[in-house]
Amino acid sequence: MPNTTYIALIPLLPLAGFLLLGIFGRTYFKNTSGMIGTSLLLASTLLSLYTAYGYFFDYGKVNGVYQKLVPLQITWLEFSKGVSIDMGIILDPISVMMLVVVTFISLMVHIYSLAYLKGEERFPTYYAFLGLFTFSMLGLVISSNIFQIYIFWELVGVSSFLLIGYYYDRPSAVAACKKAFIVTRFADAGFLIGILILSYYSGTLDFNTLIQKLTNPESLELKAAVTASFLGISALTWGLVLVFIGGAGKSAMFPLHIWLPDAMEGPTPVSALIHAATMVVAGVFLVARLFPIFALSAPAALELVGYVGAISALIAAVIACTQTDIKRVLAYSTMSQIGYMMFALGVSKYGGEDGLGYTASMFHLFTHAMFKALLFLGAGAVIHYIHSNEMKDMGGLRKYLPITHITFLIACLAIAGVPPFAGFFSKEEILLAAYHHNTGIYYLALITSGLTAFYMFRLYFSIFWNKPAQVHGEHHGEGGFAMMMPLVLLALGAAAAGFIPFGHFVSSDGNRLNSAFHLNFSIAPVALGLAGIFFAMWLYKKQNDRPDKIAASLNGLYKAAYRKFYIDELYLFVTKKILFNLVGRPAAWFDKNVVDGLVNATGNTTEYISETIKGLQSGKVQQYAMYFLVGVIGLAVLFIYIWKF
Amino acid sequence: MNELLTIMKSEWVISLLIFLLLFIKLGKGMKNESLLLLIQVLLLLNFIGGFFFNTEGSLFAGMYHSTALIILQKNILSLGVYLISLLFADWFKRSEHLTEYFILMLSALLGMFFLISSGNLLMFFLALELATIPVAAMANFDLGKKISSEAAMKMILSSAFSSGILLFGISLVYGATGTINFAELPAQMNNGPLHILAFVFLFTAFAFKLSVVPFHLWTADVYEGAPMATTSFLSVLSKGAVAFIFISTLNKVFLPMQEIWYNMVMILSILTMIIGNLFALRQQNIKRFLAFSSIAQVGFILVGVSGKEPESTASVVFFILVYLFSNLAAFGVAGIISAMTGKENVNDYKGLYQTNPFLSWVLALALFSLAGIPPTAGFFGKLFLLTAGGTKASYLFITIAALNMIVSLYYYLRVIRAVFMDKNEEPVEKLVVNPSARLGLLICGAGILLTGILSWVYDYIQSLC
Amino acid sequence: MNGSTIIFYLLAALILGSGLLSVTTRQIFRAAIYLLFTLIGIAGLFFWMEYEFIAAVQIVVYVGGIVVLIIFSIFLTQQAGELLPRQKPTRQLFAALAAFCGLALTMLQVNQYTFSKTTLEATEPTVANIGRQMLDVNENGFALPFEVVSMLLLAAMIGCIVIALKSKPQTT
Amino acid sequence: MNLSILILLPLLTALAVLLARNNNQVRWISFAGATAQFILAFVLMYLFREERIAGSTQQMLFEQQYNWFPSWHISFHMGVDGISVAMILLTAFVVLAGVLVSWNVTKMTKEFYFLLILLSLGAYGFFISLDLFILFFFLEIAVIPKYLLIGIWGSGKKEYSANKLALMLMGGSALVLVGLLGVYFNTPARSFDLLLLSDTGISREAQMICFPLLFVGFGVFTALFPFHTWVPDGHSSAPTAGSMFLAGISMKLGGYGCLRVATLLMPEGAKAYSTWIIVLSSIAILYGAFATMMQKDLKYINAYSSVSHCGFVLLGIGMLTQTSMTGAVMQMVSHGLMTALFFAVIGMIYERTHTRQVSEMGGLLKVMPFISTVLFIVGLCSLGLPGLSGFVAEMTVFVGSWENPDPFRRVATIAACLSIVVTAVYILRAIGQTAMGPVKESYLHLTDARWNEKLAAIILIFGIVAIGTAPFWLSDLINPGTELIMQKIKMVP
Amino acid sequence: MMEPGLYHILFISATLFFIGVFGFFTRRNLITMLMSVELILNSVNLNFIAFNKYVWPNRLDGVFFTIFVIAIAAAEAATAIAIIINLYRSHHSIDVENAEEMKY
Repeated sequence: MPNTTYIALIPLLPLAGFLLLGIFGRTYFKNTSGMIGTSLLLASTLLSLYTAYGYFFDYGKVNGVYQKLVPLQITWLEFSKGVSIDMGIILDPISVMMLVVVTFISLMVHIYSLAYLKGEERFPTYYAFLGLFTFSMLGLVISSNIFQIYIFWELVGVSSFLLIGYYYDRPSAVAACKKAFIVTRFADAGFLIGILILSYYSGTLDFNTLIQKLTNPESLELKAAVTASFLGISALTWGLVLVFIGGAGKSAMFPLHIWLPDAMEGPTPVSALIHAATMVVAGVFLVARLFPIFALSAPAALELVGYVGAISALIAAVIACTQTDIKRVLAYSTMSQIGYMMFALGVSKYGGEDGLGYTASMFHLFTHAMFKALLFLGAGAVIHYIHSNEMKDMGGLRKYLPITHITFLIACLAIAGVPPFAGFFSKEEILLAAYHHNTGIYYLALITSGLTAFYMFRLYFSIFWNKPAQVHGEHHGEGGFAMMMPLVLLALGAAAAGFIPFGHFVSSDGNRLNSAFHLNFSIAPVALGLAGIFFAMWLYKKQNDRPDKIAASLNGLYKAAYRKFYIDELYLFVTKKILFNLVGRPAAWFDKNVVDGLVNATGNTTEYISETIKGLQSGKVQQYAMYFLVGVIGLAVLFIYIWKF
Repeated sequence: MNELLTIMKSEWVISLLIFLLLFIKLGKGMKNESLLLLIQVLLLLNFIGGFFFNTEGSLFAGMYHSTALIILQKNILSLGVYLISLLFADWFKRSEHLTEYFILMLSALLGMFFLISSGNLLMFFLALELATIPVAAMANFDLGKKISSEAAMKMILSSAFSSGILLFGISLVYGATGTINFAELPAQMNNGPLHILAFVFLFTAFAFKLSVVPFHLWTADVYEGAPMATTSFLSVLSKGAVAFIFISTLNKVFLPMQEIWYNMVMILSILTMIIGNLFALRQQNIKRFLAFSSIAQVGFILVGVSGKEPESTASVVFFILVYLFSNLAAFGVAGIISAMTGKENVNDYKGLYQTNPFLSWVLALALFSLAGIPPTAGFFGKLFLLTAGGTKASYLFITIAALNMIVSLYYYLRVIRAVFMDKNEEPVEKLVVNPSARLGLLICGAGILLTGILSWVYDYIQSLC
Repeated sequence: MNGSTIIFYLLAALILGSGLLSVTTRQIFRAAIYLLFTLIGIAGLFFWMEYEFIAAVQIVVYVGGIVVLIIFSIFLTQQAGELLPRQKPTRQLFAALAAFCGLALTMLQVNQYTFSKTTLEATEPTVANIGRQMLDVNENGFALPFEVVSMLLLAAMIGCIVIALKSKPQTT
Repeated sequence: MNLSILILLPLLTALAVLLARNNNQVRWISFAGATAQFILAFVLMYLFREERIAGSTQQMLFEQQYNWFPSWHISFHMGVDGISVAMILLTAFVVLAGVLVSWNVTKMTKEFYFLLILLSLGAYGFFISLDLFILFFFLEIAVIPKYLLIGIWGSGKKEYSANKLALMLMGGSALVLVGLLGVYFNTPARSFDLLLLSDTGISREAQMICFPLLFVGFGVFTALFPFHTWVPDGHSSAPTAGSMFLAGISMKLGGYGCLRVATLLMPEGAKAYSTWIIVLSSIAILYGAFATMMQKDLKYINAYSSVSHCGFVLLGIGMLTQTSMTGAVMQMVSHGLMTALFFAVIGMIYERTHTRQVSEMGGLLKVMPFISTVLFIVGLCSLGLPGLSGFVAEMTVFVGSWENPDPFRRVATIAACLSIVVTAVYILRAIGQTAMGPVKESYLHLTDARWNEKLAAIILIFGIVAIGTAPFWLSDLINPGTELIMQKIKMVP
Repeated sequence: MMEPGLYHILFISATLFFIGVFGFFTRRNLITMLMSVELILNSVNLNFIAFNKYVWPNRLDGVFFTIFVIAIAAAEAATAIAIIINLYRSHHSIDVENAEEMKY
């Protein structure tokens, strides 16, 4: 293996950008910060492409199997012998793939933002945060140690928080960023405990060792982890489920998804980067990272992953059909697509053909990054033009935003699974995997896929068709080259990425996986997708009252879906009513009145006693003498009769 | 005869001073200022002289004895008198009976010297009276004030009563053992009921002088009514002298009754600390406040007393020294303020720091020392008392003592708070402190700061025990 | 029962009886007189025990000195012929109780204890013996206490002079 | 290195402050003193590492012993191990920042700085003493300055708070005192010398009595539930630097004492009572966090969160594994820096907005970007963001706690882990309502931090980030110390 | 009746002592209180002499004690009376119940 320590530069360059712009940006790089950030990231991107090339085509493969390489590892914090947080780089197909995805999308967003956020007061800060995010995300994907991943996991969370709260003076943005952070934080607590469990049983935090120890049926560690049980479930399963909770939080899986729609309060490019293409797939990535353990040692946990993914996919799709804020529609669609990836992992097995789900999941991750980023950036262009997120303010924009329109359409086709766009390929593989291993999930996925097509085209038609074209003032067109170039590049990706023979590179065990293309199998989902598209066209291509009628006829369901199945309210109830009112308030009350009260009571009692016995000191000298005599007699009696020696 | 001079040197010196003052009084030629200065110089010389030409030994067939420790104790008392002469200069200067006051004070001091040197019960009794009766007269020296006479009356009657009890006890001891010599008594004492009874009578007389609860009730009234100088004399010197003889008597004469007095001391110590603290909590008058606080301090002294020799003696002597500095400083400040403004209430001290930072700092130091806060000497004093007590005591006892320190801190802080924190529209005006009083306060302050940290002070005391 | 015994009991009765009256009578002069009787009774008891010197001192100092002092002070302070104020009955009750308990305790212990006379040779309490020892500085000498008492008397005198004789009456 | 310099330097500074002629001199003298101390602390760390690298395996380095009260076997025995060095560094950081932050105290400036420096003297002395008597001496030395700082320069119900603080701390030290005496009298050596005592050992019966006394006594300083109520009131009433010292240094005295005195000397006691410690500290962690959630005053928020965070210290100690103890020490350092910074920021905000009520602020990020950024950083540190010190410390405690397979401890650890969520809730609420949101009209004229405030913040942030990004230097420093304690504990049957 | 001896005298003295104590507790006039004190001191003298005579005739300790106690009693009485007179001057009353300005 050649010297690959330069890989460390990939995350470090954005970090440098963050520090540089964060500390000096406001004073020195007021206008140039965007360029600085972008160029640093460009370097990063090139480096990761180079790395990917090197890994996939040069040194990564040994004896036909892609290896897990650790070119760099330093001990960062040693807890005890063997248990240490190491900062390292791991190179394996998924991390390399993620490197490329993250840097590429991030680069696109950087470029796009140059125009999108031009003239903003906190422009340097924005680029600093982007740098921080990119650094964290890259650090996350190359983590060689489970604690390292947790560290970057948290960093990703915080940069997401910062970016969502970028418009800090909007109360809704503040609320959204808090919500995002707290919900993911809650999930992270699970992750943390999961890490603790896994590390305790395996005695290590290092991924390679961990996986090795917990997948080898002979190892004592695995035996211990499997035999130890709590509530009838083995410790290992608990650990993995808890880790998955962490992943589910970040990946907005049901029921921890509530933060994602709100997170759309951030600038649209940020949504594209974080809440569509990269960060939200971290959960998928995490499960993929630990996939051998899931698949080999704790199938029950993996099954849970599958069901959670499928349910999330369906629910999100249903909700997406009813939302009117275009970014929210996209957000739910993201959730739905990530659900796909999750259940794809959930239905997968380790190794060989059975590992199709794994490959498919990664493949979908890859393609999804392209078209979802594209969708968001396109939506951004629309919003940039309209200054509104609401569908009702839009319509007929295809004339004014031609490039946006085309690229958006490509993305919609891709996500709807229309061949030959990228989404088609990855989705087919997923459905295939599900079909083979869990038909229940398969049918759920099928419905979802139809719904996906429907709501995407509902979106598409509402924006670009529906109403007659309106002139929106004296407008600045589509936002120039900086905004259009990413759209075009991503559209190319969304159109063509499906043709990459993904299984050759990424598979559960590193072996080459040839994905066969089953034409017959594809008919059902494609048909369903097309049906969805046409239904959407029927409803939304022209302005009419059909949608309202349908909505009215489905009153209850529609309302429930529109209100996101009241999950937010449920959370609100739990936090406000239970945590705040039933725990926090009593705790504060208890502290103030009981604990503190006791302290004060001690003082008051002392004073009270002091007041009560003041009569002893009556000022009467005769009484003093009497006490004197009583004291004498008392002492004498005590020591003569009672306390004898 | 030479021996008589050298061994009893300190007593001779004091007697000489008394007579000198008498002559001066008869001569009637001096103004108060110069007279006071003369007295101060004489007392300083007396204190310094106390360190030289000392001979240990015993006289009058053991009736009087002197050891290095006793000499040290006497020096401590001399120092106290000297400081009092400095601190209350304002009051003295205005006094019509300056000479008489000092004659009485020196007589009382002489009584204390004899007291701690006494070798038999007769000497003990006489010296105790000599150390008490003049003080009662001294308490009345604010002649125009009713409370001063009231205080003196309470003091003389109470002490007469306690003398009666003491004498009854002595008579029983005498009857039971046939001797009044300290040297012969231990062989005769035992834990028989009559002995216990006699011992209790004796013990309570000590307790009375030390203001141990429940024999303490005279203390606060007398302290409040008496002139500040008398109060400080009473609270520091009388208490100190009695504590010195108390601990040596317990450990030498009543050694056979060790268990009994140990438990007695323990019970009374706990009572004293608690009651003293509880009463101190709600006092408004600074003298009364200091009176109760000094009662609580006695409780701590008793903790030290209850310990094993020689640690107990060393710690008690050390504590008395520290206590002398601290209490005199506190009384000194209170005395200056009282003499100049007539204000004696804690509330009057509000905002004192704004006008009189020097007095405030000295007062604060003194109170911290009394509360046992490092780095003041009081910290070491209290800690050594507790440690000495720990040589024998139970955890419970020490814990109670330690917890009482919190209560005492509370009320000391009350004064600190008034001085430093509370706002006051009309604080005590800026006072011009008499130079000698300033000197006295500085000495006290230095004593408070240095006595503890310079460990050789304690080690010296320990080496003598 | 011989004469000595009778005298003893008479003296005892005198002492205790007038002692009790002296603390209970409500006329202050009578109280002083009863006190005088008690003191004389005690002097008599000293005589009875053949401690003539002590008896003499008792009479000289107490009867001649202290009681006279007390009577003078009564003259100085007493308003014409008033009865002494009565103490609260509860106080009286508790005082009596406390005193009685003390007495009972003391007598109980004293009576339980056997005082056995020493076998050592007796020193006669003659004036000569007393005088010699009083000024002796050696074994059994009491020169030092003598000096101490003289200092005490001096101090007391000075104190009394200052307090009692010279003061401006201020009633505040 | 001669450790007495660590005490002498503040002493001299304090004296110099007393002699200074005007406020400006006072400030600069204090600043110079604090800076010198700061440098000295780093020098100490450097020399310490050099010694260790050179292979010195002694428990304590730079030992020095002067006789002091030989009759009680008390000696002025000083020495440091990694734990002490870490704590000294912490003190140096906080003191320097505290001095800077108080730059514009105008009321009785001289006294203010004098007391501050006296407080730091107490802390330095405490951390280097190897004799229990001296340890106690320095422990108590710091109480009165705290009282006066709060009482004179404080705000709100300052007298009440000052009193409460002084009395509760004295109560704690009273228990410590009894415990120390118990130790003293229960060893054949009759000594207060820490090393000697730890070598000779203490009888089991004595440990059963003295351990709780010492632990609770020191625990009061570290806000051991339910003796924590001085914390909110005391911290909230104190002036800025006072709160910084209180939370940053003073609370650490307790944790250090629990570890260095109680646990090291009485491993059997520690083992026997560890369940109780864990119960109480877990309660403190969760309960403190929940109580924080309901607070509306920024200082109360930080004060209650300190209760919660210091719970980790005690939890780490109570878990009795080496990692958890290392974590406890790291948490002390981390929390010290973080909370000092937090209070500094609150002070800066309060000085400008004249309110500490969260609900009355908003959008400060706009008018004071620097201060708000610092607020963000400290908030993120508090909720355990990786890269900042809080994360490292808490994780070490968690991992350490998890090393013990006892189910009860597992439950406690999980409870503690869950607290990080609650922490996130209250920190984000606080930040969200103060720094973010629409800016108030009346705040538009407010200014950002001045140079002294910036410097103070940067110093503390430097510490926080240094630990957060390169924790190994700290853990390397601490580990040998905790290892030794662990050896003692392991020897217990 | 028995031959009078030590115990009889001790009884007398103890009784006298507590009569004095009783008087001290109940008399409101300061001078009568002082008289009670004299009773107390006298009873002690009786004790000393009785012990000296009946138990320890070998030395004259008891006798001397008595002498000195008498002297002390004189000094004490003198001082007390001086104080009482002073109190009377400022107060116009020597009722002890009126001299309780300082309390609590």
